Amino acid sequence: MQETAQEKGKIIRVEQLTPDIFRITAVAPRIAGLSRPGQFVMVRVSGGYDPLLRRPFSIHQVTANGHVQILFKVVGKGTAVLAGACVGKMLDLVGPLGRGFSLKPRRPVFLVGGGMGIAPLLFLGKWLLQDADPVETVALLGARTREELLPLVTDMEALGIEVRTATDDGSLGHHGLVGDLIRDQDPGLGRQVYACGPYPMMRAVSGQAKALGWPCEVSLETMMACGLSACLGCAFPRGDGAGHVHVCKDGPVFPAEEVAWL
Amino acid sequence: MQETAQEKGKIIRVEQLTPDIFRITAVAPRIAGLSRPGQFVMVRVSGGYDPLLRRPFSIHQVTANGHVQILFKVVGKGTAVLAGACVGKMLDLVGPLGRGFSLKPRRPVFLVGGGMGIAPLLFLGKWLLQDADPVETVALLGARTREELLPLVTDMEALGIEVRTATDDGSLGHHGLVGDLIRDQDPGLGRQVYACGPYPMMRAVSGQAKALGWPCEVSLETMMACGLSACLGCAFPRGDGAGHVHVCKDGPVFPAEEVAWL
Amino acid sequence: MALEHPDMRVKIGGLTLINPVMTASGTFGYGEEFSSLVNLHRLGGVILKGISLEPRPGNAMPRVVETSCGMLNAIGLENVGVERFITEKLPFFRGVQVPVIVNILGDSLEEYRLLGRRLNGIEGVAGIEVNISCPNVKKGGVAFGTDPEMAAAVTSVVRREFSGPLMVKLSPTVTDITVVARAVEDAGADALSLINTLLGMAIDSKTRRPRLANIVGGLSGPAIKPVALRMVWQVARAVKIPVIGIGGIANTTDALEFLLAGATAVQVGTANFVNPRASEEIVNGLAAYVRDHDLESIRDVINGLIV
Amino acid sequence: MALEHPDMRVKIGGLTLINPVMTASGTFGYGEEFSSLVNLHRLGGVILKGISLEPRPGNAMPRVVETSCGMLNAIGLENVGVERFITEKLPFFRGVQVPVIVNILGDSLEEYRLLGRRLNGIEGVAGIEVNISCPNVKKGGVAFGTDPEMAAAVTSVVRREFSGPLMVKLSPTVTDITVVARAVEDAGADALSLINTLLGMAIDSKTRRPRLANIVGGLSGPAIKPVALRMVWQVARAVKIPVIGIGGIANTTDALEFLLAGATAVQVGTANFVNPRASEEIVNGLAAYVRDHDLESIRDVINGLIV
Ligand SMILES: Cc1cc2nc3c(=O)[nH]c(=O)nc-3n(C[C@H](O)[C@H](O)[C@H](O)COP(=O)(O)OP(=O)(O)OC[C@H]3O[C@@H](n4cnc5c(N)ncnc54)[C@H](O)[C@@H]3O)c2cc1C
Ligand SMILES: Cc1cc2nc3c(=O)[nH]c(=O)nc-3n(C[C@H](O)[C@H](O)[C@H](O)COP(=O)(O)OP(=O)(O)OC[C@H]3O[C@@H](n4cnc5c(N)ncnc54)[C@H](O)[C@@H]3O)c2cc1C
Ligand SMILES: Cc1cc2nc3c(=O)[nH]c(=O)nc-3n(C[C@H](O)[C@H](O)[C@H](O)COP(=O)(O)O)c2cc1C
Ligand SMILES: Cc1cc2nc3c(=O)[nH]c(=O)nc-3n(C[C@H](O)[C@H](O)[C@H](O)COP(=O)(O)O)c2cc1C
Ligand code: FES
Ligand code: FES
Repeated sequence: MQETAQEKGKIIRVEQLTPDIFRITAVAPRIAGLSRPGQFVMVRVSGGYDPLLRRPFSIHQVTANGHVQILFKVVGKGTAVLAGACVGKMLDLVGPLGRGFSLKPRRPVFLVGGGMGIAPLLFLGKWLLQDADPVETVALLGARTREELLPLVTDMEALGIEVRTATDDGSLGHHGLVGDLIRDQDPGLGRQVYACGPYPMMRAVSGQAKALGWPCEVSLETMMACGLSACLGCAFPRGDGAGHVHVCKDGPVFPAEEVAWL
Repeated sequence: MQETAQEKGKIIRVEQLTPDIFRITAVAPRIAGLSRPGQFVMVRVSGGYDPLLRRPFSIHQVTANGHVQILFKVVGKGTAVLAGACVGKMLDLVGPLGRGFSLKPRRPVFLVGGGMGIAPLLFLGKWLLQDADPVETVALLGARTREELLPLVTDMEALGIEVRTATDDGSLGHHGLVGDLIRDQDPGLGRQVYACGPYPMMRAVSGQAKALGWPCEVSLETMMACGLSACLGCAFPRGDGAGHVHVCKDGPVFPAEEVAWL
Repeated sequence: MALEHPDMRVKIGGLTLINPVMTASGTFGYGEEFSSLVNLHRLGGVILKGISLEPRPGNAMPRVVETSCGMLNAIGLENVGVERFITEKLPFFRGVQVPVIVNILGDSLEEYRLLGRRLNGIEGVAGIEVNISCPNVKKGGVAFGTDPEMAAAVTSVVRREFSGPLMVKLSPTVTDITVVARAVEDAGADALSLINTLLGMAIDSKTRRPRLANIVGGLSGPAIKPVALRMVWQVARAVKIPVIGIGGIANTTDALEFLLAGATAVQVGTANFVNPRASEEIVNGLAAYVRDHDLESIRDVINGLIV
Repeated sequence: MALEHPDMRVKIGGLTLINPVMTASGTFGYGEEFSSLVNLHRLGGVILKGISLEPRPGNAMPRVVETSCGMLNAIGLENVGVERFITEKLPFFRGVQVPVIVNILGDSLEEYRLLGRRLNGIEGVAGIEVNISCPNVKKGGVAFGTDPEMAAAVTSVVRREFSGPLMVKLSPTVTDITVVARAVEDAGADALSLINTLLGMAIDSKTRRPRLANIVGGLSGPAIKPVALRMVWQVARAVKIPVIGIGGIANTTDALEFLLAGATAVQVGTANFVNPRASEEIVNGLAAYVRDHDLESIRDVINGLIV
C-alpha cells in the first residue's frame, strides 16, 4: 500500500489565470515529498458539511520547499467555494492518492493534454526532465481558447519542453482537436504517449497511439466520494469485461489498452 | 406592517475588538434608512446550507451613508463563520425586524447594557442625542472583563454620553453586576430604563426599576429560525399567562412589566 | 419562438394555478408577514399555518433547532383557530389576487369533519390541504397518516363536507407511502401533497437534554430533499391524481427536479426562512426555463424524467 | 481523580470492545485501505464491506452522488464474496489487534444461513452484523428489514448457524422501527445496529435523468443524524439488548449524543470519507470526555439523557 497523509496546508498563493481557472499553492511538505506525477489529492472545500465530500484534483506541481499546487476550473459548488479561498487560510488535503504515470519511458515522449487534463502533465514533464538521462519530450496541449491555454503553455515552455498547441476556436495553434496533432506522425518515432483530458480526447488519442503501435497511458476521471478506495463508488468496467476496476485505487492512470472505452 | 428589506451589502470593515468579539460594517442603505434602535437584522452566515438558518443580530449602528454595523461574540457555528468574513464579500441581510425601543422617553434615561446586549444601546444613545431636545442620558455598561468592555465604553463616550461601568472581574469600574449600579438610586429621578443583556441581568434590572417606580423596557433573546414572524418558533409566555407572544414580531423590546419572568 | 409570457398554469382538482409554486404550511405565517418581501399575487398559491377548530397555544420552548442542512421544529401547531382565522387572517387576502389553500389539522375524525364543513363555501378559501400527520388521540396518538384506513377515513370525512379542491398531505414516516397514497386517492382526494417533515431529534451533550422541549420534532430543509424526491417519484407513478412536491425545495433547479419526478406543483417551506424571496424567485426561474427551452408550457416538464 | 487511561470498555453480546467506536460497513473498505491514516488497533472494532456468498460486481456507474450535507450511494453491494474474503481480506487483520465484525447480506434466507454457517468459528471473525436492508427477491424485492416476520426469520436462521456475537442492522424505512427491533430481539439477536441508509433519489435537471444509474440509492451523512438519533432513542427504550448507533456521526459530540440516547456503541460511516481520521479522533475525544468529567467509565454516559 502506497503511503498517504492527511495534511492541512497554509494557502500561500491564489492565482486567477482566467475568469474561471484558478491555481492554489499550499504548504504541504509531507504530501509534496510523497507525490508522483499522475497522482491526485482529495481536497476538503469547506469547513462545514455543505459541500460535504472532498473533491479530487491531480497534483499540478510540487516544489522542493514542500509546496503543492492544484489547478482547477470552476464547474460546480465545490470548485466555486475553492475559488473564493483566501490566502492564509488552511487547505485540508489527503494524498498523494492513486497510481500515477510510469516514470521510466526510455523512449521519446508525447505529453498530450486537454483543458484541465494538462494539470498533471506539468508535474510529469518536470519529473522526466530531472532524470539523469532525460528523454526527448514534446507536449501537445489543447484547450477551448488561447486565453485558457496560454498560461499553461508558458509554464511548460519554461521547463524547456517544446509545445505544440491546438484550440477549439483556432485562437492559438492548430484550429481543432489536440488529437489531430498525432494523426500524421511517423510510426517509427515509437513515442510513449501520456494523455490526460476529456474522455472523448483520450479515447481518440489512445486509438491513434494504438494505430501507430505506440504505448499510451491515460488518466481517467470518475465521480469520487472518498478517493481512498473505501467506498467503491469510482468503478470503471474492466477491459476484459470481468467486473470493475476502481479509478482511485487501480488508477487514475491506466495503460490505454486496459480501458474498455465506452 | 413595518417595512422590511432583503439586501446584500458589501463588507467594508471587519474589526476584531477582542479574541472573540467582532464588528462588521456593511453597506446596506435601504436597511440603514428604515432601522430604528432596538430592531434587528437576520444575517445569512454562509452561502451554502450549513449553517442553514439566518442568525439574529441587533443593529449596532447605522451611518448617514447607509452603513449597517453588527457587533457579535463568537459563541457557535454561525458566529464563527461570520468572524471569518473577508472585506469585499457580500453580507446577506433581512431587516430591520421587530419592534425597537420607544424613542420619546421625555425623562432622563438609563441605558443598561450587559455584554453583547450593549450593541443596540449605542444606536439608541446616538438616536436620543440627535433629538431636538435631547434628554439627559447615562449609560450603565457591564461585561466580564475590562478588555471586553472598554471598546464599547469608548464608543459610548465618543457620543458624549456619561458611562458608568461594572465588570465581573473588577478590572474596570464597579466589581460586580451592572444591576448594582441602579440599586441605590433616588426614586425621584424618575428615569426611563432601557435594558439589554443576559436574561438574569434584565430580570434583576426590571425588578429594581419596578421598585423605584421607573418605566423599563427590555430586549429579549430567544432562538429564532426565521425572524420574520413566519415560523412561530420564538414564542415567549405572555405576562397574563394567556398563550405566547412572539419575540421577533411583538418584540424583541417589551415593557418590562409585560414579561412573565421565569 | 420564446413566449413573452410563458404558459405556467397547472391544474389541481378544479383549481387552476397561474404557476406551480406555492408556499408550504407553517413556513409563511398567515401570508401578511411576507407581503413586504414577496409579491404574493405572483405566486401560484399560498398555504398558511395549519388551522384547528379551537385556537392552540403550541408547545413549550425551545420549539426549533438547527441541524445539518436542516432544522427540527416542534411548534405544536400553534394557531388562532378556524373562527379567528376566517375573521382576522383571511380578510387580508381580499386585496391580494392569490389562491389561499387552508391547511387543516385535528386530533379526531370529528374535528376534521367540522373544519371541512366550516370552511365549505367560505369566500377566499380556494381549497383545503388536510394535514394527516397529526396524532389521533383516540388511537393512542398514532398519526392518521401512518395508517391507510385512518388516512382514508379522514379524507372521506372532509370530502363529504367540503366541495372545493381537496389536497391531502402525506406523512413520510411510513414503510410504503404508495399504499397510503392509493387509499387516500380512493377516498376522494383531488390531489396529494408530500412530504411533511421526517420525525427527528436533537440532543445537547453539554446539558444532556433534548434540544426541543417536545423531545422529538419534524425535520425539514435541504437535508430531506432526496427522500422527498424519491417519495414523490414513487407516488406520482402509483396514483392518477396530481401530486404536489414538498421537501427541501430552495431554488429553481430543485423545483424542476420535483416536476420531472412527476409533481404537478411544488411547495416551498423552510427555504422561506433562509431566503424570504425564494418562492417568487422560483416562479421567475421556471418561467425563464420554459422560455429558454422553447417549451409549450411548464407542463412539458411534469413527469419528464428519462428513466 | 482523572484516570490516566479512562475505562472505555463496552460489551456487545459476548464481545468486549476496548471502546465504543467502530467503523460502518461499506465506508472503510476492507480496513487495509485506511491503515496508513488510522491506527486500527485503537478502534473498538471494524466492520467491513458487506459480504455475500458469491462475489457481486455491483451496480452500473454512477454509483454515488452528493446531496445537501449527505450523499446517496447505490454501490450494489459489490464485494469479493465470502471465500475470497476469508482467504484474501481477513488475513490482513492477523497483524492487527482489532475485532473484525463481518457484515453479511443476501437475497434469500438460504444465503444468510450459509453465510452464518461459513463464518462460524473462523479465526479472526469477532462477530457478524446482518444487513437486513437487502431486497428479498422471493418476496418481490421487499427488503427483509421492512417486515417484522422476515426480519425475525433472517435473524433466527443466522443465529442457529453462528455461535459468536450476532448484531442485526435495522433499516429506517419502516413505519415503527420498535416493532422490527423487538421481533429481531426475540429471534435471538445479541445487539441491534441502526440506522442503515434512508432511501432517496437525485435528478439532474439538465439531462432530465436520475443521477444514479440505479435511480434510487441510500442516503447517509450528517443530513440523516436527527432521524437516526430519534430511532436509536426509541429502540433503546423498546429492547433490552445493546443498541449500536449509526447515522451522520462525524465527531465526539455526535457520538456522545448517541450514547446519551441509549446507544452502547457507535459506528462512523460517511465521515470516514470527509475526515479519514474521524474514528480515531472520536476515540480520543470520548476518552478526554471521561477524564474531564471524572466519570467512572464511558458507560456512565450510556442512556444518560435527562428527559
Ligand atoms: C482523479 C481526478 C483528478 C482530477 N483533477 C482535476 C484537476 O486537476 N483540475 C480540475 O479542474 N478538475 C480535476 N478533476 C475534476 C474535479 O474533481 C471536478 O471538477 C470537481 O470535483 C467538481 O466539483 P464541484 O463541486 O465543483 O462540482 P459539482 O458538480 O458541484 O460536484 C458534485 C459532486 O460531483 C463530483 N464531481 C463533479 N464533477 C466531477 C468530475 N469531473 N470528476 C470527478 N468528480 C466530479 C464532485 O467531486 C462532487 O462530489 C479531477 C477528477 C478526478 C477524478
Ligand atoms: C433579537 C436578537 C438580537 C441579538 N443580537 C445580538 C448581538 O447584537 N450580538 C451578539 O453577539 N448576539 C446577538 N444575539 C444572539 C445571537 O443571535 C446568537 O449569539 C447567534 O445566533 C448564535 O449563533 P451561532 O451559530 O454562533 O450559535 P449556534 O449555537 O451554532 O447556533 C445554532 C442555532 O441556535 C441559534 N442561537 C444560538 N444562540 C442563540 C441566542 N442566544 N439567541 C438566539 N438564537 C441563538 C442560532 O441562531 C442558530 O439558529 C441576538 C439574538 C436575538 C434573538
Ligand atoms: C416551522 C415549521 C412549521 C410547520 N407547520 C406545519 C403545519 O402547521 N402544517 C403542516 O401540514 N406542515 C407544517 N410544516 C411542514 C412543512 O409544510 C413542509 O411539509 C416541511 O417543512 C417540508 O418542506 P421544507 O423542507 O420545504 O420545509 C411546518 C414546517 C416548519 C419548518
Ligand atoms: C458508500 C457506502 C457503502 C455502504 N455499504 C454498506 C454495506 O455494504 N452494508 C451495510 O449494511 N451498510 C452499508 N452502508 C451504510 C452504512 O454502513 C451506514 O449504515 C450509513 O451510511 C449511515 O451511517 P453514516 O451516515 O455514518 O454513513 C454503506 C454506506 C455508504 C455511504
Ligand atoms: S472514490 Fe471511493 S473507492 Fe474510489
Ligand atoms: S423567529 Fe420565526 S416567528 Fe419569530
